[in-house]
This record gives sequence, structure tokens and C-alpha cells, in this order.
Amino acid sequence: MRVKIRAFGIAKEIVGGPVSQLDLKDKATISEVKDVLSLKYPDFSTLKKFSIAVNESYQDDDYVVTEGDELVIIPPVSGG
Amino acid sequence: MRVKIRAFGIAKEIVGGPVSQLDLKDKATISEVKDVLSLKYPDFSTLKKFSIAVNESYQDDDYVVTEGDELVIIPPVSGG
Amino acid sequence: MQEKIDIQISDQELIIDSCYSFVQHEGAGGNALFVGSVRSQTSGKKVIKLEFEAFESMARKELRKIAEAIMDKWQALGISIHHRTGTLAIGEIAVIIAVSAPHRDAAFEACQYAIDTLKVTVPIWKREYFDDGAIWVAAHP
Amino acid sequence: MQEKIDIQISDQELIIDSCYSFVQHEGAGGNALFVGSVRSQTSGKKVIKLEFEAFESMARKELRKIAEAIMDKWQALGISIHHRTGTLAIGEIAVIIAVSAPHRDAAFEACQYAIDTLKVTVPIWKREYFDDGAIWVAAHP
Repeated sequence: MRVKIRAFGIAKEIVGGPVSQLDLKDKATISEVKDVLSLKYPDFSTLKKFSIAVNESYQDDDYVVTEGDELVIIPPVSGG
Repeated sequence: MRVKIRAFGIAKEIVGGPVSQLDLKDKATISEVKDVLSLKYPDFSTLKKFSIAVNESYQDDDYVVTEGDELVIIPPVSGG
Repeated sequence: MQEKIDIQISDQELIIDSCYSFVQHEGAGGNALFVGSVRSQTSGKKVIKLEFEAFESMARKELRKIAEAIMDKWQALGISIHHRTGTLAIGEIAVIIAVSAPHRDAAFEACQYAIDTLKVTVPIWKREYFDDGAIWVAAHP
Repeated sequence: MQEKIDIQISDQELIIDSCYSFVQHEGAGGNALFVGSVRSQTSGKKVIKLEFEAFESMARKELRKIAEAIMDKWQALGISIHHRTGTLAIGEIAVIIAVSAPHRDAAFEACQYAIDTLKVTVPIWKREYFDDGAIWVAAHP
């Protein structure tokens, strides 16, 4: 399936804009989403870490993405 | 010697005003000042504790009072 | 009881009195506040300005989680968290956290928990601008 | 360096922004504040108003000792302590303490030390007024 993934902060620069399109296999996990991202945009490997939020919550690596999920790349936060 | 001692808070009520006169023997210590006060004003024994400040600093019980010292009764504080 | 949680993300100047007024409570033994402002230097390098970017809807959710944990764990009487976004000059306020609680120790602990947790979980990103470029804070190892 | 200690005892309304502005420092990683306000109840008894009496000259000295200990022990960048005297209504501010420090943990610790120590050493006395009389707080066992 093809999904949209939003990006903030340095992730926006790495993917070259606020939204990227990813081709995922069916029942892809967050872990696989991260792999696809790192392959498509090697600069993700230079980050301290990054997380994926699904529908405005952090999700673990084994969460299975379903059609309609709102995916967002969360690079290391630095608020406050 | 006869000394003036100032009082604040509940001590002011116990001695009946902002200043009291005490008759001390020569070389009286703070400990003896407290004894004289407690004898003259028995209500001091109802307090949790009280201290004597000399020249705007707390002084230990064995401090020897000299002529010209500014003595102040400090009942339990409750600022903040 | 009225829910005493106030979460705001705003590109306007933050006001300490707004946060204090919100948490004020007749039963409060103390109010602890944290105010974070923009530093003029980072690791010896002169900062010109900075920008905060937020994933606002999720940031609000994560801030609310922090606030609810505080109401629960420290029996806080009120909590207000305001975070700034957009461009900030040196000295401007980036974040204000105010907590009221029956006992002041709890207010201090809760306030410290809030800022510590905010810096780990809330999707807000700081970009520092120098004479010779800019960096996303904490992005790289 | 300018000495960054601000001690005030005043019978006028206390202003949080005054304390914050005083301690603000370009190198501060955080500002911790404590605000103490007048509670409406003590041990379930309704408080009508309260009065603070201070032995002002000595209170200033003791507050300065606290501030100097904080500058020394926590390498604070600034400290402001304002204490109110006279008659206060419910909700009014009795004390404000603001501390800025390079690291926020130090600011919190120092601020908490300040209020804890103030309540033990500074010659200021609180009198609470009820419907049926008044008491000097903490005077009796």
C-alpha cells in the first residue's frame, strides 16, 4: 500500500518537505516503516533516533499500520 | 544591669508591648536572659520555643550580654 | 470539580501571570513555577534567535498527559503549561509551567517532573540560529 | 559582576514579574519560582484575613544569608525574594522567590531551599484571623 507520512523539524528537511509518500507492504509494522524511510532517505541514520507517531500517539515498533492511519515522523524533540 | 529588650509577634503580647525592661546580673548569658523572661512572664513557657537575637543575629545560650547590645525576643517564626 | 488543566501552544508572547492566575487555588499551600527563556549562547556559540516548530495537535495531547499524571500522582490543584512557537529573540520566554498543590514539596516535584517530561515526550522542535548557520537542537548524537 | 540579589520586604502588593525580571539572565538554563498565597482555610477553619509582622532589619539580613548561600552552593545567576507585611486578604501573595541558574535542577533545588529555610530562620510572624478570634501561627506546640 502507498501511505502518506508527515514530517516535522529536521525530518522535514531530510524528506524534502512536510509530506512524503511511502510504498509499504501489507501489514507493515512501524519497524518496517522506519526501514523503508532509512533506505529512501539515508540521512535518517545520522539522527540520534526517530520515532513514528500514529494518529497523534507514539507507537511501538511492532504496531501494524492500517489504511487510514495518520503517520508522522518524530525526530528527537527539543521543546522547553 | 538594666537592659531593654524588644518583642515581636506573640512575644509582644506576652510582655504587654513592644519593649520590656529586664534586670540582669553582670555577665548574664542568653540562657539567663531567657530564665529571667520566663520568670517575669510565665506565658513564655507555653511557646513551642523562643530565641533571643542580639544585634540582629541569633545568639547561642552561652553568649554573654554586654551593655549596648540590642536584645530582641524571637518567638517561633511563621513567614512565607 | 472544574478541571484545573490549562494547556496552551501559542505564537504570542507568554505571560507568567496568566499561568499563575489559572492555578491559583484557595487550598494551595504553594505554587511552583518554571520559566524557560532563550539563552544567548549554546556551548560558547552566540545564538541570534531561535524557532520552535510544533506538531500542535499531538503536542497538546502529550502536554495533557503530563498534566493528568501530575493531577493524579501529586494531587495537584491546578496546572498550567504554555509553550511558545515561532521565532523567539534572546531572553523571550519559551515555556511556562505552573503547579499548585496542597503542599509545596509536591508542587516543586510536580513542576520539575513536567519540564523534565516535556523535554522528552512533547513533539516540539527547537532550531537555533547562529551567525554561520542553524541547527536543530538534539537531532544528532 | 553586578550582585544579583534582590531582597524586599514590603506592605504593598507583590508582583511576580518583578522577581522574574530581576533574575533573568542570558546564561540561565531555567528559572524556578515559588509563590506563596493566603489560604482560605487552616485545619478546616475559615480564615478571614491574615497579618504579617516582621523584624524588618533582621529579616532582611536573614533573607540575604539565604540568598548568598544559594549563589554560593548552586552557582545561581540571580535570586529575588519579596515578602509581604501588613494585612492580606485570601488569595493575596505573601511571598515570591525566584532563582535563575545555569541548570534547571539547581534552580529548583535552590528555590526549595530558600522557602524551606525562610520558614525556619526569618523573623516574620503570621497572625491568622478567624470569625472567633486570632492566632499567631506556629507559636504553640
